[in-house]
Amino acid sequence: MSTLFDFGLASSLVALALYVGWARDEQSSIVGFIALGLLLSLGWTRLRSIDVALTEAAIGSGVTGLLLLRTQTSLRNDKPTGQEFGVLAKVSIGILCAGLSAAVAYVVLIPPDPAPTLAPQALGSIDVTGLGNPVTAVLMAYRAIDTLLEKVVLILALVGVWSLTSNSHWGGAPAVPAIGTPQPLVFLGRSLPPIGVLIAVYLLWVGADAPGGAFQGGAVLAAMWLLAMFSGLQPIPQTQSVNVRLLLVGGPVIFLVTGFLGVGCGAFLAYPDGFAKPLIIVIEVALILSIAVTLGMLVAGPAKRGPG
Amino acid sequence: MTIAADLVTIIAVTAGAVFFLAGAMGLLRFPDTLSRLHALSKADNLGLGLIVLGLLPQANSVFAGLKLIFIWMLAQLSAATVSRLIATAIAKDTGS
Amino acid sequence: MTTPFDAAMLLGLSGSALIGIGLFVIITHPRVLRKIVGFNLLGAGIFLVFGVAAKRGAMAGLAGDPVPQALVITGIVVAFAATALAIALLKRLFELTGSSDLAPLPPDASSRRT
Amino acid sequence: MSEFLIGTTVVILIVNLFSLFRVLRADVRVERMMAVQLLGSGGAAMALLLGIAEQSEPMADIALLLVLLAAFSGSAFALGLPSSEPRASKRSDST
Amino acid sequence: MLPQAAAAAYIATSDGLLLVLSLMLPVAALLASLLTGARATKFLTFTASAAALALSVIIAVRIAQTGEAIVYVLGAWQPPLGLALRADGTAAVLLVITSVIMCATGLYAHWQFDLPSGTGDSRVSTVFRILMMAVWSALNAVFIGQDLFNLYVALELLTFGAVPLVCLDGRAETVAAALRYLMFALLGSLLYLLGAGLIYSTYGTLDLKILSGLADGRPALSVALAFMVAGLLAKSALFPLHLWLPPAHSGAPPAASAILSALVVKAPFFLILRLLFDLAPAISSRFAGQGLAALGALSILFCSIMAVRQERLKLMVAYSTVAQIGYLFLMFPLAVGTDVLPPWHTIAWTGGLLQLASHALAKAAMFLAAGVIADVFAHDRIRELRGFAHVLPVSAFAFGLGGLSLMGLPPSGGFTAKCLLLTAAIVEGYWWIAATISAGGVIAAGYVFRVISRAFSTPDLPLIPQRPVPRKLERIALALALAAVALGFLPLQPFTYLQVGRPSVSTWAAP
Repeated sequence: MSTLFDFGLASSLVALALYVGWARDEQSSIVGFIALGLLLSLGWTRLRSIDVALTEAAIGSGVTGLLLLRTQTSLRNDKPTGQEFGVLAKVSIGILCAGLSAAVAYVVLIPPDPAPTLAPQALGSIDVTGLGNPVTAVLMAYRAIDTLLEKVVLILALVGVWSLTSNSHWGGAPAVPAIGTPQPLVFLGRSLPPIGVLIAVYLLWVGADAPGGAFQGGAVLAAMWLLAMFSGLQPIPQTQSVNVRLLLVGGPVIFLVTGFLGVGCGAFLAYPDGFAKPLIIVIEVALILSIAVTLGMLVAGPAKRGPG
Repeated sequence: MTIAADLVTIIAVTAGAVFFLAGAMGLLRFPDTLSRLHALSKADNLGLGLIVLGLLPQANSVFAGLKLIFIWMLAQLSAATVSRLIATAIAKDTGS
Repeated sequence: MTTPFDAAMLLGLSGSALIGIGLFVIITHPRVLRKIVGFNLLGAGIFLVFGVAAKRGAMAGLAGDPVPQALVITGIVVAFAATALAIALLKRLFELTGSSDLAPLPPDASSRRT
Repeated sequence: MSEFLIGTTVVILIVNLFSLFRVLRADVRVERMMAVQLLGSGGAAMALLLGIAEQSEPMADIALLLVLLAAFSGSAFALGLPSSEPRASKRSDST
Repeated sequence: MLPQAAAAAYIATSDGLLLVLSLMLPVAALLASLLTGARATKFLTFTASAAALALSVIIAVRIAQTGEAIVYVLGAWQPPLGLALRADGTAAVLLVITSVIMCATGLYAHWQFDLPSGTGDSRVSTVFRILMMAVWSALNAVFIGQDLFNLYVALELLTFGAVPLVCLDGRAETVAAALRYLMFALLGSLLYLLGAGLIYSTYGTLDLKILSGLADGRPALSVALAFMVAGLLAKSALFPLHLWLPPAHSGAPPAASAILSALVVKAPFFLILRLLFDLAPAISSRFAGQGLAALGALSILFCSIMAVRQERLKLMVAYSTVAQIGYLFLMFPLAVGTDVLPPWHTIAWTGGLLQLASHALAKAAMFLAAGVIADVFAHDRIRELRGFAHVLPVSAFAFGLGGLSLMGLPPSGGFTAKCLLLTAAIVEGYWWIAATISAGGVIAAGYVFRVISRAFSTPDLPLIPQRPVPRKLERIALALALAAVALGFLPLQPFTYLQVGRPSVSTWAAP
């Protein structure tokens, strides 16, 4: 029975992907993509990766979907002027892509036996971290440097987005589609964020021992903040605002400082014995705020008004 | 006791699935957007509600049960608002 | 685990398909916005490949290998950052030129310009 | 019991997919956003059923997020609808 | 088959923290810059640059002293679960080159922002400084990273630092160039990530050292490496994936162009080098090496000719970058080594890395000189630059000295590098590679002399500078060009420093 479900899910993912690629207008394609994200999230639960399923729902579908939809409505042009390929070129590119798919499928279908895994090692060392969720242990301890650098990548993307403004607007605030906010949206903008914040805090809190964590919680927080901003209930802050900058940088700075404190007790990014869990929670709290602000400001875009 | 609970689950979950099916039928049969929207959102929400009801006896803890109810309430809230949002949009579309 | 069609294999196959579809959209679609969606399809397919490794690595009482799961979480966040940057560039291009597409670039187009 | 719950999940999946493609192919743009609403509640139902069937409690969190983000995407869509913003401003201009 | 069986543990060296510092110092500077204003950013960038330069020199000296690679295990978590950093002789050379060019271009940008004509605006200067720090950290991470996924994050950091540099001036053309660049770079990163995923699902580890012990002739490994190399090729702009590079590199501000052309495109090349020589099965490596060299040869011929045809100076220099990158790829079939000779003992290995270093210095010098020329005359149309050397003798001289390396004329690092590659090609019987190297040099002479002969000719109407001549900026270009020339005084033989930390002749097990 569950094989039937997996089969249905897997084939509908492919069908939706084809729809997303070939839909006539951009909006349908993006709506299809959001739907694909929701289904993909279910797919991740079938792979027993609840943490990823939560991330996919929150970031892969939710915040990305909002970003794409917002862009689509602001672009709105008639005829594509980009490069069009002839039928013959398309067919050969199609054959190439199908070949690449087949190569990937070949490797996926013939796994080594037994399948390699780091699960025993990850579990074997987890007591040192005091955590119960091995995925959080990988993100915050074993491979902490990746998480730290990834946070820098996010901030850097934001600097890149912010740089795409005129000199006179540098440091100013992004624009909101303020005109004509429908009444029901104001209601939703008022009632949903408190619930969302609650859910985000819950995700962060359980993240140490159960699926969840700073990234999922941060994405939910960002989504709620964006909702409040777009329904006109919250002003969009200036990009030079000290509060924004502090929250933005706070997560990685605390991460970095903790990392260097670790040098005293063994190595960079090592946690002192017995203090691993509290330290990780402190970092995660700073990270969730930092991620929420970064994701929110990434969607809000570059400054459209001068600072003041 | 468990048999009674299982029976409640089976009946309610089946009913929920039927409502999902009914929503899809409505989507096919109704001629205009507004009534399709109506059929879909009502049926979906009742479907989800019945499934939540059916799963309640299977919940392991009070917290898990509360979470189920909370999910349904959240779905109610969002369905109601989003339907109204879409309905206003349709009104605007056809009104001008 | 031993059934020929387990979740890992089926979703791994759709992951492979998503990779091909995403690549095709990125290369051939004339619209930049659709190309950006294509990048997200490609990314989703790649993440599923990691997911298969996670599922197959279930061992020692864990439902899956946590390492690839963590990698995918990092990957999803990075993919979002990339999407946001691409979209910001696209919007800026639209503001400046009124076009949201990249005109085809013949190999020596730049040399003809003076 | 768990076979029954998974069976129901399969039914809901099929029904939802059916509606999904029907909605996506609609001519009226607004209808397309129903697709997300649809998968929000349908996906939540599926996640809950699977969670109980397989004794996996965190599945309820997935359902929670699906519902929350369906609402979120729905409002994002409503904000960007071609009719809402420019027409509203046009009306206020003319009066 | 499980990775722990092969746990050839990393043994951290006492000076390993230097590697962490070289990675995190620029990051700390960029985070602090975000919190403070433009003036503090200026100060932070200055301090961090000086410190990072010192760090890279210390690392290089330490490796020379001990004769061993520097190793650090992050968080004391041993791979495969954790991550390690490792700098051998080859990596140390790249670290030093990077910091030299970063400091020079940083100083150039610093002075240029202060010019009356310069973009002293806080948007351009602040963003440039932050991005420069990010690129620096990312390059260091690429050179010393030991984990394929960590390297992916480093590559993305590099992309996100490099792309906004392209469109700092905000013109529509440069925004389009940046967008196109981002598309290629993202495609490259994703293909690389796909390969990493396939490797993890086959071997259960992403650590390069452990993998090199496990790697066998499985087709899965070849498929994975093919994806990774293809992705990295898009990022390093090898023909025919080079289309994005000329508009992107020529439209950026001069200091940014210098960083992009001299350093950023070298990072993916370095990764290909490590993948093919440390990981790939011998047969696929040999096969791929031939293919890469063929593409490299096409790059050299096609883009050198394109460079000759360009009418704008910066575009010409940008096309020459693609051609010069082609030379790097010639080293793959030449440096395979033999049963008794590891690749890093061959003259082709030294030649390739010397080409990398001398091109980096020469190209940075040429972009900086071209920046001064374009600034002083307010355009960079080669046809109308007749006699510019009379106004800007130092820039013309720097441009010419840089050109020596591109053409492969003595005395220059480019000459030594191309001479080593040419010798290797002849010794190993690759006549087509030898012919390409010679032809590439002749065409490069064509485009360099086209500029230089105009520069020193007497114009009908004397060129009038539109702005005061920034002498300080010219001197930086000259210093870099002289450094490229100085590399030419290295002896024509395998450079033993590049072998430090790699398997020696006795432990080398030929594949």
